Amino acid sequence: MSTIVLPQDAQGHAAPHHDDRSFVRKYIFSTDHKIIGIQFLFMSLFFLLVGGILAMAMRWQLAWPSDPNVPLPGGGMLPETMVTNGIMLPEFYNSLVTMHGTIMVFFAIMPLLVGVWANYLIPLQIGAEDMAFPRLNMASFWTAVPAGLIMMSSFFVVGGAANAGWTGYAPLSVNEVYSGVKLGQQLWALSLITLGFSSLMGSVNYITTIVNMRAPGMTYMRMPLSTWALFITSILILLAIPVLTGALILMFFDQTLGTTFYQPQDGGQPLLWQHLFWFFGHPEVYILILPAMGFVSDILSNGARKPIFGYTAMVLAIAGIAFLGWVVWGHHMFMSGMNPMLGSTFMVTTMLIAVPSAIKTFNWLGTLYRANIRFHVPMLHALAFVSMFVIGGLSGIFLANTPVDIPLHDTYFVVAHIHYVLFGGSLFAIFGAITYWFPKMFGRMMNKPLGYVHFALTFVFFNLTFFPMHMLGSGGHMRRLYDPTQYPNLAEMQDTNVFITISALLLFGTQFIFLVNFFWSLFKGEKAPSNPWEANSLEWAAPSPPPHGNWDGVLPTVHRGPYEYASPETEADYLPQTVALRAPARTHEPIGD
Amino acid sequence: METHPVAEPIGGKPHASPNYMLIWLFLFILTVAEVLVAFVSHLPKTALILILLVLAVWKALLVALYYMHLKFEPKKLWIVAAAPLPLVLILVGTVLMESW
Amino acid sequence: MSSHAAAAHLAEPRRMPGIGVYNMKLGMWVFLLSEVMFFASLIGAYIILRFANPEAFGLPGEVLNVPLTGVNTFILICSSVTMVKAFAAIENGDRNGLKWYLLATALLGAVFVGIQVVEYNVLAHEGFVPIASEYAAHGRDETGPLVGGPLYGATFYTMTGFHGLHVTIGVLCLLFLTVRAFMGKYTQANHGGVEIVGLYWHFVDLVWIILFTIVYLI
Amino acid sequence: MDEFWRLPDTISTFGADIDRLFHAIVIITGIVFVLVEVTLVVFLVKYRHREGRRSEYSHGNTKLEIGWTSATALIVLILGMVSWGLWQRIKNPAFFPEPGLQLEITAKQFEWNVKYPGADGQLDTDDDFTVRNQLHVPANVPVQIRLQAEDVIHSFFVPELRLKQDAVPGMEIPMWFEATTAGNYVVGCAELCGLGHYRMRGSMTVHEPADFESWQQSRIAAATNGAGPATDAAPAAPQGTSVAAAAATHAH
Repeated sequence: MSTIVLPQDAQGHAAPHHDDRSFVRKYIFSTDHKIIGIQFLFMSLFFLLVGGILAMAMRWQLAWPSDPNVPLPGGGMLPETMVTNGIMLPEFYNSLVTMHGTIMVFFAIMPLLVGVWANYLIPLQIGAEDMAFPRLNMASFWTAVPAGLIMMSSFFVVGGAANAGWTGYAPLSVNEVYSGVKLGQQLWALSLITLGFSSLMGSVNYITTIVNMRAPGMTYMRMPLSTWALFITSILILLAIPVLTGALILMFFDQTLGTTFYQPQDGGQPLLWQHLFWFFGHPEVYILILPAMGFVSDILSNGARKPIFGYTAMVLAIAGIAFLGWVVWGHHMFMSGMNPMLGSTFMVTTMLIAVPSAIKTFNWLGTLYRANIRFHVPMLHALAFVSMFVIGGLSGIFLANTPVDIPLHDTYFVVAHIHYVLFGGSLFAIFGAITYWFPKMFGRMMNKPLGYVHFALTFVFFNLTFFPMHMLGSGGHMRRLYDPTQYPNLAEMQDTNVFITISALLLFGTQFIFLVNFFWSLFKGEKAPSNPWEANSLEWAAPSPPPHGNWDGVLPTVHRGPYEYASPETEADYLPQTVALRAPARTHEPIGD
Repeated sequence: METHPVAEPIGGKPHASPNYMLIWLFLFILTVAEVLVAFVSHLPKTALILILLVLAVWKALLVALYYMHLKFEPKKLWIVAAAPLPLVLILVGTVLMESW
Repeated sequence: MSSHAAAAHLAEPRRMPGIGVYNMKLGMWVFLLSEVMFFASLIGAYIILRFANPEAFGLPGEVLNVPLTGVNTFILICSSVTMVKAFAAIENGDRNGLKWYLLATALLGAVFVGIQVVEYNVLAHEGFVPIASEYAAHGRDETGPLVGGPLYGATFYTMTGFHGLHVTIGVLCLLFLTVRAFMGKYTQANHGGVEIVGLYWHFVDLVWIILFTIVYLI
Repeated sequence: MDEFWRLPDTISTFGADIDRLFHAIVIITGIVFVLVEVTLVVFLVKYRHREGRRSEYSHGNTKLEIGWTSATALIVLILGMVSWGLWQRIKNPAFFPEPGLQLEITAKQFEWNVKYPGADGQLDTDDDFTVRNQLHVPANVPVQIRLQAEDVIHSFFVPELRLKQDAVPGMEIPMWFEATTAGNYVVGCAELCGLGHYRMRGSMTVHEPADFESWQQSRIAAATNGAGPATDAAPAAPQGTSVAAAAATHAH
């Protein structure tokens, strides 16, 4: 199969690297970037499951609103303040809406993309033995955990969890007179402030590591796009999160001290919260998609056995999206009463994002042109990402266009759009990434048939769930409605809501195939070789799983870019970055950046 | 725990040592000037604000360039240090536009 | 501040040159960028609120004690110069100078925080509080009409308070450095910690320069 | 196409322009969508793995990239330019038409209070009267509304008007529309505003101008007859507190 023998292969089969750390230091308070990445993986998969359960409860209510004949399954176990006689209360529904969004965005997708993969991949892909600040890295994970616990605990306090939406618009979110929730809303703010510290520690680490700790020969333009995307995402996190922290602190003061930053009494400004939140929030949206684009580029090039099309353009497009992300936040506020001239300006900047997004999409297609495509499971997820991201991106053009946004804003069209980007985009990329790097992480392959079944069913049910939401939205179905049948014009579309709910339940059920596959493969999967996908980037030069320190004391030397598939220089259809073709290659390599 | 693969010794390359006391004197004079501008002069409000902001930015630059040694750092670090400034301008600029 | 053990066995082959400063220093700079954004969000909030309600804010010196704060500003600038002197001392191998300059910096920082506490105390007694329902500031002569509104108090305490928190953290770091300096931990060849904390300290000074102008003088 | 998108028939003057833009975007994005997905599928089939095949060794094509980048930029910029004027016409008070009727809507949890000018046709005078959850307007007359909120953010939404506007406490936001077709429509709240958000529903009745006149007269008469403040609960509104709230509706 391969004519290339990796220098590290020999080491991988050598006597295992002696590791005398205690169990606690090795697996719990570990400073090893790989263990921290895996810790983040388990944490965020747990929250993904929680967020999914909340979504199912919401969908149940939307399909059969307050119908005593179709009580919420398991509703009997919940206290009277949430579900009474099988009927969900509106305040609990609002909590579900809020917590589903918050948990998915901050505790599932964001750590799944950044916490897991930035930690796991960056040092491996740039050829470092660990992060620049391993202890800070550990602190980052152990700050995220209490943040999650605080968030979860809010379900069990008096008044229930936060219920002002994941966007927490003031004054609803700051004054319990209006929302009926005091402590839950405070815990929400506190949890996100705490999580901000975790993200901040992470991104300082990632940036420093990438800038200062690249292996010899690893110039910036030889970094895999995953690392590039994670690098730029880290910069976004670094600069966006403090703004959210500032906004949340003002909110917390409003909630606890009786200040009026966001309340109109005494001159506070509800729109101030929106400006600060979305100034953070739009870069946040790109934090949730850029790493996914990076993983997909890596997987796509590998599956296509062809160099990525337009590497430089891909890097520039990531940077372009990241920069534009700072100047478009107003498109979340077109209907907010913001100055209409600002609205027009934000429309133009927002539509410009179509340009780098189109570059990426066309380049992915270009990568497939005249390729030799292997449909392994990660590749299928990556392809699903491309096709679903196109839908999410195109529906974004409707919402970016100010006049068309008037009827669509705050309707299910927005819900459809965000889920096409965050589920169809980010989550497919995450499934792709997990199945792609699982062998490296755990030294075992995931089960293929289960992987194919999970992919196919997820793809089908995902589209059945979220595509009809576009039509609900253009039909005038508002978001966050506890009982749509209260509106005669929406009651007509109730059968669509039922259809969506059934599809969503099937989609949720399908995910258990993935869970079973994950845990079964963890213990029983076939042993993985160091480079099961015949890939080029550095992580595949390390043993599976890589030992503590990754490289057994010898940093790899990089000779070329990460996408040299089908290179004429070799017989095999791949050419790893570490392989020296012409001896002595080391001294001839350019070292400058 | 961090490693120091780069040529630079810990604590920075030897560099020209600026006259720190002179910078201090400048900062002191500028502070006095600010208070005088704010309380003694009778300039129109807009001019006053502009002058005060210029003086403040001047002082901030002195601190960043000399006390934080930015003047003696590699140019790449300048890029890092300047990264958030456009964003700050965008945020504050939009907020001003919205307020007017 | 650092162990070279991990680096030692990875010495060959050498890494890419990177940005040309060591990790801790780059890390501190990167962290300071996020601090810039944090204070920018508070200042942005202040601008929105002030433009929306000009009448809710007092004139310079009407409520706030500018002479006292001017002195405090001077103290913080002095602490910056002692900090940089400490760094210059150890750069030249003067470990004795390092100790005393660090101690002086920590003390000046503590005095700054102390004066701020006194200032808060006096202001609170004058009715200048962040809590909307209890705001009753009548300005410095205490006989005039009510000056400004609750937002004045709330933004003032938030901005200066978070700066004060940063100074306090800085003083703690400086005390830690001072103890280590007296233990002789820093040498001409190894004094990264002094430079890192110095960067933080100067940044805190820099933020104060901006805040002093925006909050007290404009 | 409207069947597919379930867009309700529009009844406002600018609604048709929004729909035109909507359809234009549907067509543009539809073409892009079909092109991309078909290309993707064709490539997947055509270039699937075969023994002995080798991918083309290519790192890209700069000309092609410049081409599609500038094409995309051109399309979105044109789209932006086309939409600029329409948006300003709908939302910028500087371009509002001379109003034939001025109203004030105050949103609060969970109702819309509509203030009508009395006999003098002027708002903010003693003869103003307020009706709860019922918006009555004449057809073919530009209506200008001051939108405000008492407690939290609400969002005024009538799908048929293609009009949505947040009501923000502490702000007074102007909006306008001109309805063209008489009939009954639903006013919804589009911004999560608390536990009763889902039932913050009002009705909008577009009258022929003459009918509106007589409706207004009957209201004014009711108010001056000393029957107390002119209030009205929305018919069959399922609010639990509707009776008490209706009684408390203020006559300013």
